[in-house]
Amino acid sequence: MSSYPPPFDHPFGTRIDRDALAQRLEAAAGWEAKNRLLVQLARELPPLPDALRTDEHRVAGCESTAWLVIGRQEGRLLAAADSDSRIVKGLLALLLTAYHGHTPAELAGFDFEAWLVSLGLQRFLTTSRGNGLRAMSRMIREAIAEFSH
Amino acid sequence: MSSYPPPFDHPFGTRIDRDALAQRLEAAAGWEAKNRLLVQLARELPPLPDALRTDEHRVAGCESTAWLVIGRQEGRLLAAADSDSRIVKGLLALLLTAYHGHTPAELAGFDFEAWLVSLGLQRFLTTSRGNGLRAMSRMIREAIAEFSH
Amino acid sequence: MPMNVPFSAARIRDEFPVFRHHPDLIYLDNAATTQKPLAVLDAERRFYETANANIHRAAHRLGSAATDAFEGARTRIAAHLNAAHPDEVLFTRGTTEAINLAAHSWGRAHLRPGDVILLSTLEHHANIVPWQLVAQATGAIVKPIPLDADGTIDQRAFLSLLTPAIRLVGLTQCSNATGVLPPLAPMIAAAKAVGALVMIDGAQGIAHGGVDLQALGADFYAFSGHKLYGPTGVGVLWARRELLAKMPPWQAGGEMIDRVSFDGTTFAEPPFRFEAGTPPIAQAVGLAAAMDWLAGHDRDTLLRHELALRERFEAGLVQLDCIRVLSASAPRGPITALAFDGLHPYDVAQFLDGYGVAVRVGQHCAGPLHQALGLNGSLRASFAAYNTEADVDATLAALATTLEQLA
Amino acid sequence: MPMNVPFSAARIRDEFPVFRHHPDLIYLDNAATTQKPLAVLDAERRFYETANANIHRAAHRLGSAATDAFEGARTRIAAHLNAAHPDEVLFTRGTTEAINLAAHSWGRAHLRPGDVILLSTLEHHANIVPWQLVAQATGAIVKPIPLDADGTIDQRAFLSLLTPAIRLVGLTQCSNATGVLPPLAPMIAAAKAVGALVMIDGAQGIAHGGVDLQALGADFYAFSGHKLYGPTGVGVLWARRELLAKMPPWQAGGEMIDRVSFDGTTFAEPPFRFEAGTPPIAQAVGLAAAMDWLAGHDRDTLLRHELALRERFEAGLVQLDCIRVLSASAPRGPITALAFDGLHPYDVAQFLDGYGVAVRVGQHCAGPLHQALGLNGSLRASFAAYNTEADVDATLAALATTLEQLA
Ligand SMILES: Cc1ncc(COP(=O)(O)O)c(C=O)c1O
Ligand SMILES: Cc1ncc(COP(=O)(O)O)c(C=O)c1O
Repeated sequence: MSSYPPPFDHPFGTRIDRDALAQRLEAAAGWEAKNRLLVQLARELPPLPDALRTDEHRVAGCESTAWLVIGRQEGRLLAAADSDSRIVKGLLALLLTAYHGHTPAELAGFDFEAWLVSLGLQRFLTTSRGNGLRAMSRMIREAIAEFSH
Repeated sequence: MSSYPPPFDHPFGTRIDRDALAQRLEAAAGWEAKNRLLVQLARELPPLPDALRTDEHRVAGCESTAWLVIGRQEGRLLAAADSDSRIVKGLLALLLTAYHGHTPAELAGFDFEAWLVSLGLQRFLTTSRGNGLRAMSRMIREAIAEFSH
Repeated sequence: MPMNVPFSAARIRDEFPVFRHHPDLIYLDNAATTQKPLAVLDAERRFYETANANIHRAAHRLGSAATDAFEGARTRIAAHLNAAHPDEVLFTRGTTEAINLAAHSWGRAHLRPGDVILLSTLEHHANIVPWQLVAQATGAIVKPIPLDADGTIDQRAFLSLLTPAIRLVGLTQCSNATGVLPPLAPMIAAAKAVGALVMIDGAQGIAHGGVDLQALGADFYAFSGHKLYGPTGVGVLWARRELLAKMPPWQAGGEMIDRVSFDGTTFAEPPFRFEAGTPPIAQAVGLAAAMDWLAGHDRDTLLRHELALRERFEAGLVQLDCIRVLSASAPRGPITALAFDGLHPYDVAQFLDGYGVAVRVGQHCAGPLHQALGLNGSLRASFAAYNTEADVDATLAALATTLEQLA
Repeated sequence: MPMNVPFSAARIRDEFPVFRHHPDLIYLDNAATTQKPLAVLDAERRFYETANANIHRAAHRLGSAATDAFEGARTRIAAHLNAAHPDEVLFTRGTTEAINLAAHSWGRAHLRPGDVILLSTLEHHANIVPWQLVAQATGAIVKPIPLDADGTIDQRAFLSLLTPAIRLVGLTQCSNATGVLPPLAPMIAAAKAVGALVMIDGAQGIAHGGVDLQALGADFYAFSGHKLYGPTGVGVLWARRELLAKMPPWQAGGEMIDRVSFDGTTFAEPPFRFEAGTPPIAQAVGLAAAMDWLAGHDRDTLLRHELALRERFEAGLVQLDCIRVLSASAPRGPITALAFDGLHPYDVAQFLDGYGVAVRVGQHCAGPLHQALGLNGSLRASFAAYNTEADVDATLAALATTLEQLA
């Protein structure tokens, strides 16, 4: 696990929180607006340094390629991510918002998939082989479970 | 190929002809009557001698076991048959009626399967693996084709 | 969810459109295939009309709907089976392909010369021939477990055959030919005690009472949709996750692959590793609907009803001559197999068909069982939830007339 | 039977109930799976409601009706394919299982170490990985036929690879990823001249123009029902009778057997030898209905319509920036594959989906082709008979907006 800062320097989960994102998503009525917002979020997420775009951090099974880096500092989970798809990168911004910078206690009882559903984004959770988002949220939960011990 | 008489001594195709059988079948309205008539025909067909109930004459693929012996005398096809099922044996009596004792010339253009259909017995022709009746009528036609050369 | 309304076979029958087209049909060939309730036909049609797309990796909403329908079917089926995880449910064409998959994948990877596969003499050909072929390919040996005089599995012989060389024991949950129910619990325990895996052929058993896979303790379980009020073209192989993880792929193609190149190919995780190509999507949805439909009834009540029909039928047979019920006093599912003195079962079935009663005759793909019983074939009446007492009584009457006609 | 009424895609679209439920759907994912016309849905349903029984050896009229429906489907499908005999048509789950059947049965019986299997780089994984597995098992070698710069098969390389060591050549009738149509006639002739067998993957080709098997001259032909307006869960492997006669069984179980005992088992003749267990009965009936439905239209007219849609689409693309049509000038079926400069196809597809346009992105199970083209993936629009000019125009408009959004 890498340490903070870089690559964990991004606004999602710290300067931008779940409520803020939920508001923006709710304001985005319809698919076009939602897609546009995801692209916008992707712009706000800085690229992962090339040194971290390695097979080790690559998440298999995505329609696009995605990378996920997980770290820990002072009891908080740290996460950074990237994708070559902007929509996927926007979804990763949601994932980071949910988890990055949070303590296991803060995350107790939080269900990322349910949150996405409540935001009207269940479409991206479609049960599918190696579904990127599900797989990545599972990886984060496993990391949390690990350092809670 | 064996010679005549025995086992080719039976009434079907000689003393009982197609027209006679067609009349009896047409008189048999409904399935029960048809089944009964087939059982009656089976009674009229003498059993094949044990010496001929051999694997050589056995027709594979029937729901029941059937035997078919094919011979030839003075340009006429001879056939005898038996089955451990009475219904099948009754159907074999129809087969014998159609072919036994006839010359290739008499049989030119005759279609056994179409005849069965016209008698309302298509049910016994159901396309099925190793369908007994179809297979046996094919064997007879092949024998006829052979000795027409 | 058992319902509070009292059970009525007639009401169940009303849910099956085939009886609208054939109101007088007495269908007692349920072990061959069952009829389909409206709920199943509608579920499949609804899938085609509202959610039809190819599944997995679809970048459009119809594809998501199809994927959710298909994977949702897997999840619901796993729940109905009480499997530990949906990933343990592999979709196949039916029982036969399920057993072939286990034999080809597990068998070819794990069987060595001299290993023994023990199969009961009750088995359907589907649980015999795939093992014979894999034995030929690997040098393993197939041994039959003999039967007792009453056509049940000889338990002493079974125990004496159990050695550490046994790698797999194949058992039917319910004989499709005679209905005999082997004592699975002790047999599975004994097989596991010598380290063997156990394949249960659930093709018949699952339709009558169902199965609880976690309680059963077997390693493989196979069944067909079409014998369970579901569509043709779909079935399930269940196996424990740990076992599937060690099994190589069998069929190959799309969906089961991680990465393909001409230099080498890597394979996906189960269940996808075992589902090459486009699966029977609409049929999986139909099978889940069939199991949902069954779960909407009290399974115990259905089974009691089916067994009561069998009892009624066999009680009525006592009035008739020259008929013998096979394995009459053995524990059996709702299946009656008959042998006749001096009559060919085919002739009996033809007359019954004339009276509108559909039964099946022959060896029912259980050649070794019939050889053991010294029979060329038998006549089988098999009961389902939609059969009624009137069906039974009409069949008995038809049988009595038939015997007269054939006397 | 070509009809005398002029062709109307809108009228065809009306025959597809899915568009009643999704009136605004622009479905351009036809190469993944097609929608189903009412005629197909009704044929399957009618089978279940009026003739549902297990097939072969049934001693009752419903069983005869089911057998006639199933074998009648085989006969009609054989006629639509212009096969020499219905027995040459084997029912499988789909293209993938069909090719696996050929690879396992023919391949394992006939391939020797050093034998070569030649596969075009256009092939879908279904026509690659089964051969890789059988090569592993037999010591045979799989070699790719390389592509020209435009993504078509390099014919000079092909001819130079043809040696007497080649036992089988695998070719797609139409690339599912780019639509490229290989010149099958000369390639098949050249392959046969060195004594190789030829497997044609007809999964895409059959939906666009069909096939005349006796004219084609190949040895194996595979396709799926669900890509041909038919049900999921059914497909066909066709092979010449003489070839099938020399092939051992692959899957084993009921129906494919002559006689089973624990001392040895003998197998039935083709096609039954290759159809173990209960086949996809209702689905075979549905597939025959789909081919009957197609035959009710003039196939040439349908193909011309589909190609005209592709032309219209590609002509419209010229107005848009940073889009490249793959294999643009090669002979192609009604499939357009796109690559984008600086845009991820997935993002484009997501926006299109937002506008109601269903396309597919990824490698389309054609990994080696994408590797050869130097692409991670592409976006595919594939056209079917029910697509309209309005679909194309709306897609072009949606694409223009998408590019603005993603700029
Ligand atoms: C006990 C048993 N096993 C296996 C099978 C084979 O099932 P399917 O033909 O659906 O593959 C059957 C059905 O005939 C059966 O009754
Ligand atoms: C060219 C080609 N071959 C094979 C297949 C596999 O077909 P199925 O998934 O129906 O088995 C497909 C479909 O994806 C295809 O397009």
